[in-house]
This record gives sequence, structure tokens and C-alpha cells, in this order.
Amino acid sequence: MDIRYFAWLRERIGTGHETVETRAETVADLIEDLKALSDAHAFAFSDTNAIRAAVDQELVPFDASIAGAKEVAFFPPMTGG
Amino acid sequence: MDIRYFAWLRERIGTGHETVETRAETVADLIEDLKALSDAHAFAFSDTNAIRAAVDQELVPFDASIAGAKEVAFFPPMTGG
Amino acid sequence: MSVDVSDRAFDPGAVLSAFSQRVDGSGAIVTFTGITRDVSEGDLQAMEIEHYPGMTEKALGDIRAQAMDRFRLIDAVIIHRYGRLSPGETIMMVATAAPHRRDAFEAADFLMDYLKSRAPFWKREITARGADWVAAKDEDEDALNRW
Amino acid sequence: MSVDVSDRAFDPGAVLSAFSQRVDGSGAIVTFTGITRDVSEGDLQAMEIEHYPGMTEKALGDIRAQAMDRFRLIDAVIIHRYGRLSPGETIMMVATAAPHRRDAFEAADFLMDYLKSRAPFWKREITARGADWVAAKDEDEDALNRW
Repeated sequence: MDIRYFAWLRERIGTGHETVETRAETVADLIEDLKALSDAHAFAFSDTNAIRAAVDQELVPFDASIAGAKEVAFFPPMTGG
Repeated sequence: MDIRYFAWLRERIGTGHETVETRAETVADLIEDLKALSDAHAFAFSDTNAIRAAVDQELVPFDASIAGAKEVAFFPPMTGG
Repeated sequence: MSVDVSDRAFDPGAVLSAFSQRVDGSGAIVTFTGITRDVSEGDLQAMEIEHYPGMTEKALGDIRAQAMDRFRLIDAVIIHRYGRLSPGETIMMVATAAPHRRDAFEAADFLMDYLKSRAPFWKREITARGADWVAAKDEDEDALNRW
Repeated sequence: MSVDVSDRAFDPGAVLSAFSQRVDGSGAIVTFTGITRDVSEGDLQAMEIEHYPGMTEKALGDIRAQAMDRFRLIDAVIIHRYGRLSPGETIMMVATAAPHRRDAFEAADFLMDYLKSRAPFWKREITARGADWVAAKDEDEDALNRW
């Protein structure tokens, strides 16, 4: 599964893109898997209130399913406009 | 005193500008004087709900004083924008 | 040029370009452009706009000053035409510049509401059936109570 | 061009000129232009805007479609830049065209509220002290409850 990171999440993890093998069923499960990857991941995901997720480029809540997803992205709240 | 008319009030009275001698103290008094000038004036001022007034280019209610005024204008509700 | 009353056509894009270049420190610019539109029954040939020279400039200046006073603005302009306009022509425009978007939006909205009912313009529609003065709408007068 | 995401500079006036010429039947056009502004302490050197290619275009297209659906509009455009911008440069713009002014105003306001919190852009301010990600404001999220 393709995982993408943006803004300070990308900086903390040290990459904007990685591929992971996971049996996670939801975004929340996936975050737990990712936190186990490294100290940097654990730190980046330490405050999940400050994080948003998109599954296949659609903004979703953390209890959303990732079944069949090709790409899951994590990022801070957006600051467009 | 210079009296000015705009839009359909001007059309009904047949002129956009006239000079009148008046002892009227308020806009309402002045309207009574003007109505006496001709049938066209009386017709033009028959529905004062549909008329607005400006004294020296300032929108005012009908009970406003015209003491010392140089110019009083009458017109329908404005439709700018 | 903060208030401009003229019978000449103008390009709203050129106004926005010039305005955006001069309002240093703005984070937000809002414009409203009014266009001659067929509001009757599909056969508008022209729109004639009468105004009260002298009072018009004064009223627009007052409305602009009220907006500058009431909202946190960097600048505001009002442009309004009079004379004969064809369908699709630009009648008027307001532009507001502010540090924050809420002020820019509200000030433009405020300017439009006041301009509709407090600036001495009168529109007449020319159609195949003749010429008719556009009636003021109660909702335009009521809109002033929002502020 | 209803949604445009690009790293190139653009002139909001040129956008309004082109938009106003193509929206036949409109009575009202509203534009909002966002400009890079020093929101920190007077020493902004640049603003860097990161985005999520692919999702950005999709999100802006969805937001535009919602506005077209919710308001009586003739057309709407959204333009948003990414990359490095200097203070005073145009970041983004929305334009809405409608028969009536209320729809044009509300749709532009709606587009801005959604774009602030639902389009995947992240701003970073570059100052003499370094680079800082701009934090999202609670009020921006709250603004969505207006609709």
C-alpha cells in the first residue's frame, strides 16, 4: 500500500512516500502499524488530533476502511486559500 | 428655491428643474405647494409613498426642514447597483 | 480614484489589476461587478441609467466612508456608470481590500446593499414594448437592516 | 478552465476580464483574491505552498460542484498556486457568476470557506527566524458550520 505524507508530517518522518505491507482494516489500525516502524513515525503520529487522512485522495475519518485502497495519505489540517 | 425631479417624476412633471418661490418650512409643506402648481404636479405627487426627497443633495424624511436650502430634489426610490 | 461616476464603459479586469497593485498589505480583495441583464422578458434592448449629478458622487463617497469606518479595510473603490447601456455591459463595480477575508467580503456586501437603495440612480429598461422604469424592490430596502 | 492548480503567477484582473466575457446572462460577478501577506511579525521573506497533486484538483472540483449545486450560478472558477511565493503575490482566486448578487456573494464565500479547510494545501512561512508551517485556525473549521 502506498503511504504519502505532507507538510510537517513528511518532515518528521523524513520522506513523502513509502510502501508498506499491512493487514490494517481501518485508517486507525494503519496508524498503529506505521507508529511501529520507527521512532520518527511514532513521534510524527504522537498527536493524532493534529492529523488528517485521505484514502485514495478522499478525506476520511480515522474509522474509515482501507480495504482495497491503493493510497493512504496523512497530513496536518489544511491551510489553503 | 431650485427644485429638481428625476426618473418618472421628471417625466410626469415635464421638466427636471424649476425654480419656485415658497414659504414652506418642511419638505411635506413644499410638496403641498408644488401640487398646487399644475395638474401634472398634482398627479406626480399623488402617491408620496413612492417618492423620496433630498435637501441640498442629502436624503431626508418629509418632515425635514428646508430652511436655508438651495436645492430640493424629488425622485422615486433609487435603483442603483 | 475611490469613487468614479461616468458614462464611459470600463473593464472590471483592468480595475481589479490596478486595485490589487496599489493595496499594499492586503491579504484579501473582493470585487462585485454588476452587469446589464434582461430582467424582464427576454427582449431587453438597452438599459438607461439616470442619476443626480453632484449628489451621486456625494452619496457614493459617504457610503464608501461608512464602509471604511465599519470594517477593517485597506481600501475600497466604487465605480458606477450612467447613460445608455447594452445588455451584457458592465454597469458598476465595487472592490474592497482588507487584511482578512471576512472584512473584504462583508464590506463589499455592505457597499452593494447601500448603493442599491441610497445612491441616486434610476434604471429604465428599453424593450420592444417601450421603456419602463425599474421598480425598487422591498427586499433591497430591507437588506439595509442587516447592517 | 474551471479549476486551475499551478505554480505559475497569474493576474487576477486578466482572470476577471476573461471570466466576465464568457458568462453570458449573468447579472452579478463576485471575485475573491488571496494575497501573500505577512501574518507573523513583519519579516516574511516568502510563502511556500505544498499541495497533494491529484487530490488537490479533485477536491477543488468537488468544492466547485457543490457550489454550483447549492447556489443558482452560471459559472464558477477556482485558481490556486503552489510553490514559493513572495509577499504581495496572488495565491489564489475564486470567481462566481450568477443572475442575482446574493447567489454570487454567497457562493464565493462558500468556496472560500471550503477551500480553506478542505483543499490539500499547506502553507509555510519563511522568515529571518526560519521556516514555520502555518497552523490551521479553529475558526476556519468552524466556518463550515455556516453552510
